[in-house]
Amino acid sequence: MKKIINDPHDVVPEMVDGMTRSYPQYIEKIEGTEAVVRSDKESMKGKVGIVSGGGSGHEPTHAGYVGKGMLSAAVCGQIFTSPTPDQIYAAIKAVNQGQGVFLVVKNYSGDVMNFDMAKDLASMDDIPVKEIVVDDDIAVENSTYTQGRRGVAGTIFMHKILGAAAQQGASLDEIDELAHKVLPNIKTIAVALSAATNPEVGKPGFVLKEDEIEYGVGIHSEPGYRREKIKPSKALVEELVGKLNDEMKLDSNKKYACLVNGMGATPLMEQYVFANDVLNKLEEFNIKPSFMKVGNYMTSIDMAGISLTLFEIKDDKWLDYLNYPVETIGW
Amino acid sequence: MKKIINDPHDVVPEMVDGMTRSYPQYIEKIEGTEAVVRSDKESMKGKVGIVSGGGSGHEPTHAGYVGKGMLSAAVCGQIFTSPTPDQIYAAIKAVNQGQGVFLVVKNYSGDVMNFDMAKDLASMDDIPVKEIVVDDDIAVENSTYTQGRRGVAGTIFMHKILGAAAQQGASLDEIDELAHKVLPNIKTIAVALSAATNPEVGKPGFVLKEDEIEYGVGIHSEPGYRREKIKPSKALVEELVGKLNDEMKLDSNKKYACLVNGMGATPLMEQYVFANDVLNKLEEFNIKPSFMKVGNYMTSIDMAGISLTLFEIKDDKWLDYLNYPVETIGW
Amino acid sequence: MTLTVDTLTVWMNKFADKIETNKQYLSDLDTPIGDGDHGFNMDRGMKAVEEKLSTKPSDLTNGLKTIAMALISTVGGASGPLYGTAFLEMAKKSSSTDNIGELLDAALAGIEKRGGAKPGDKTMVDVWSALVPSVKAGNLTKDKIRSAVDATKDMVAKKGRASYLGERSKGHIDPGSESSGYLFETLLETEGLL
Amino acid sequence: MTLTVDTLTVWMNKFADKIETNKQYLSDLDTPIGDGDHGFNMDRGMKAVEEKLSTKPSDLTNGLKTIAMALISTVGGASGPLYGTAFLEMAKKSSSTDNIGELLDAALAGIEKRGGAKPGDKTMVDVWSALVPSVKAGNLTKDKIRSAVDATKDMVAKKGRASYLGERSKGHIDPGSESSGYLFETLLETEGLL
Ligand SMILES: Nc1ncnc2c1ncn2[C@@H]1O[C@H](COP(=O)(O)OP(=O)(O)O)[C@@H](O)[C@H]1O
Ligand SMILES: Nc1ncnc2c1ncn2[C@@H]1O[C@H](COP(=O)(O)OP(=O)(O)O)[C@@H](O)[C@H]1O
Ligand SMILES: [Mg+2]
Ligand SMILES: [Mg+2]
Ligand SMILES: [Mg+2]
Ligand SMILES: [Mg+2]
Repeated sequence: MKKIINDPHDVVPEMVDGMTRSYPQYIEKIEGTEAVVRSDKESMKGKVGIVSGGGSGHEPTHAGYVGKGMLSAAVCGQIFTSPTPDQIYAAIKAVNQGQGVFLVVKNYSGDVMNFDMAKDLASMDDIPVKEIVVDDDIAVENSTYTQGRRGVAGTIFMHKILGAAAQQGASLDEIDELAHKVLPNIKTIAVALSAATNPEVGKPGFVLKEDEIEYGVGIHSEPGYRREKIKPSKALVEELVGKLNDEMKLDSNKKYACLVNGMGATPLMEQYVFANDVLNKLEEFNIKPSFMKVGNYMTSIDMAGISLTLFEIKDDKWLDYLNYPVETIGW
Repeated sequence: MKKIINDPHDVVPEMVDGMTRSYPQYIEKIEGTEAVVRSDKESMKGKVGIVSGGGSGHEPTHAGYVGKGMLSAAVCGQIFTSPTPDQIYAAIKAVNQGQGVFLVVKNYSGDVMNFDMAKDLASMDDIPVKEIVVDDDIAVENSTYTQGRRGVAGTIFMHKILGAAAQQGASLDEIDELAHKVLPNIKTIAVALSAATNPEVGKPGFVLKEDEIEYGVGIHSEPGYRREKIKPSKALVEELVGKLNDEMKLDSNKKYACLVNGMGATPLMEQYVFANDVLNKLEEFNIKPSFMKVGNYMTSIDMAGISLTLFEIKDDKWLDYLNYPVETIGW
Repeated sequence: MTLTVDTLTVWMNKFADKIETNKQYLSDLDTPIGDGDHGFNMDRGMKAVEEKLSTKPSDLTNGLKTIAMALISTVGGASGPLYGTAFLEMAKKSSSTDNIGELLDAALAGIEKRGGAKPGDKTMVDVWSALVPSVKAGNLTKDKIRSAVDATKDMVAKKGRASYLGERSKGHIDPGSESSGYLFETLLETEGLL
Repeated sequence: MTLTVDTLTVWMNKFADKIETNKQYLSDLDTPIGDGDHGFNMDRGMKAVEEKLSTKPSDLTNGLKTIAMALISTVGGASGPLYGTAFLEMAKKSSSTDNIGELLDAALAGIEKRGGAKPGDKTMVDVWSALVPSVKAGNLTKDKIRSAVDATKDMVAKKGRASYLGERSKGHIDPGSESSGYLFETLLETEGLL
């Protein structure tokens, strides 16, 4: 493991300090926590607070999306480990303006349980809290009997939309309704060329051969659904768009937002080549995305790979929310 | 070599298509070239055009900085290879509004010669063209008898400042004067953990041992000035800030902008840890940067490593230029 | 069968030691079917527990609450709220009883409620639900613990990170079950408790 | 000693073949002291030259101009403008002479002007400045070419990417000198030219 860090145990606090000190115009640390809150307090006045968070290692997620028009606060857990309820609760208190607080949680047992406990703490303080559990990763079979699907890169669309709605004055109930309407339309699938190395673990989550890739991996190096030999970008797109189409039934009469997301060690060069192939493939469906982003938005430390998110925009207002201006590090 | 690409020879055109098609609101391709120009033509009216470019592989540089308030056009050469004069000339023509065109060139013989030839072509068309050759990399000894220093990450400060000045109506002569005043104040130094693999070459530019790093590498895997065992981030900062201080004589009475730049495969997590150590080290000099950026701004394909740029802000107007709003993919 | 603040402290210190010794192993168990951090998570938590307990809580309820809060606020992940809830429920229950069996009953109920897992889902619930009755019956043994833990090996995970693997989660011991096994082993090793 | 559009075409096709055969070697030479692309750059350019020449330019001046434009617009990097300028200057000169020596003189002057390098700076100028006089004197040989190229090995680079290495550029043949060597070798191999 060769990394630009100090003591592996200090990565999270040092990283959070690095972020807040480099961008004091957007974020600041909540005293005694590894959570960050908007510096622009004025922008939160009278608005519902939007709080997200999760394990660290997905930078710029989540702290990079805190700022006017997007998240109110983000809670940074240990690497690949859900933050604890006390920290989430501190973030809820820091953003609450009497309008209530909405939590954006990714569907991992740890996150769900810790955010739930924080919600319990908040309810003891009479702070109204609602939440959405994002589960956009279609690599995993869905089932009500199991944990269900993971929350991955599509989560940033949720952050963006709810952040814009809250900034424009939506109530807690309206945000809750919006979140639940949006959720089933966001779908993501990934392909990895190499796994992430958690600095505290010191070795990669799995090892692929020099010519091997794996479809369907998660953002914590959770194994995917198939390994095979590396293929050209076009063929990867064929597989991933195929999976999304199976799930969403792509339709030229519908509108879509598209996110090509680098996992941390994949250069933009490759992401743009891949994006070009995605656009070609979507053209075969007579689809031209109404909104598109390409870059490192929900990373997995130093994993090499890409995820592809499609989001069916059922309501033009959602598109306005996506285009609404924000003041953040990472969007 | 495991990369998400198709034919290695097609990387540049496919990448440029991926960029322009993903972000049509900012950039479009100049017909018959691999150069891109602002989509917002209105924003260029009556202004001096700012054109940059160079070899590809440094994404989001250069095309990612094309847009209102920053570059007018960017010319994308083959990977790590200067673009050709005809393409540069096409970009000059595409942005010329009768106010002349200013070229931002990085100091490599190839870039300098190709941009010079393009200037010759433009002068035959009576388009006034001036240029700045950026040479911010202090890893290389300076000398008038040799090629001199390389242009690296600090170049994006030049893009930003000149772009803001041009957008606000500065004349070609004013931009030329500004560029030459700014240039000697931008200094950069890098450290690499691994070299870039040019997809057309298929193997890395150099190979470091599992526990080795190299100081002073260039953005095309040009060798640096020293190899040694990997050290904690704090120690790397000690070395790099030390070099910059030798060169610039850091002074608490002066203002600085700071850029922590990831080389392509280094996760933001590490960049923020490093940035935190940079801020600590600068604090020892009683310096708090007036402007700071952390992220992948001038990459070297999939190199792992970081460069650190300090820019002494001699004139408060320069800070305004840095903060001036832009509409680009990458800033 | 009575838990006191002193036996609780001895138990927890033993558990902390066992976790520290086996943290790499627990994380290794968490690698093929999870994210490879269970040992580090538990070790971080139990170090915090040890530190807090060193300030000698006044009574059993305070001791259990201290443990719960330390786990909840330092472990994170899935195991943090689960172990945390377990001790929190024991703390609540301790106002009416100091019987270890009854306390563990409350703990198990808390874990089941918090995580929604049932026996057979390949989680720590499998170990707890197999062993709490043995504690109550006064016949907990090392062998029973081992087989409760090993039983998770052939299960298909339905909850937690391992569930994303579906059928492929088979053939691996559940890391949270292994660490729970340590909790029961150290309970057994704590003199004057069972 | 007279260059015609036909001998020019033969020469260029031979040069293109030689570049193609050795493109990896040229890029390998460019790796320790450059950026590892010289062979690919030249190959891309000479493929374009071959293609353009296949449309049979009408006369020598057009032929040289075609080559220059093909190189300038496809090679990029440092070698593109340098080789391009060389042929552009030959094209200009060809309106007054078709003597290969005089043409190469003009080419060398163009390279020196474009790149600002002098003999001893470890660039293609070293090969050109050593061999153009031999062409003019009618005594160019393979050996002379080889030793002109090899002479760059112990030089310290003052121009181009290799210059960033300072003293460490010693001990490596300059890639642009090697490719220039091929240009002179194929000139020698072109029947009826020298
Ligand atoms: N819903 C659940 N109910 C009960 N136990 C669970 C549940 N989810 C996970 N676990 C337990 O937690 C363990 C994983 O803990 P840990 O690795 O620390 O957290 P994370 O999965 O967040 O990284 C699993 O081995 C399993 O025993
Ligand atoms: N200023 C210069 N004058 C003459 N020749 C030069 C100069 N700069 C570079 N060269 C030649 O160009 C060669 C490198 O070409 P190439 O690798 O294609 O370009 P780049 O260095 O841009 O990658 C060097 O080996 C050297 O012979
Ligand atoms: Mg975890
Ligand atoms: Mg090159
Ligand atoms: Mg885990
Ligand atoms: Mg080269």
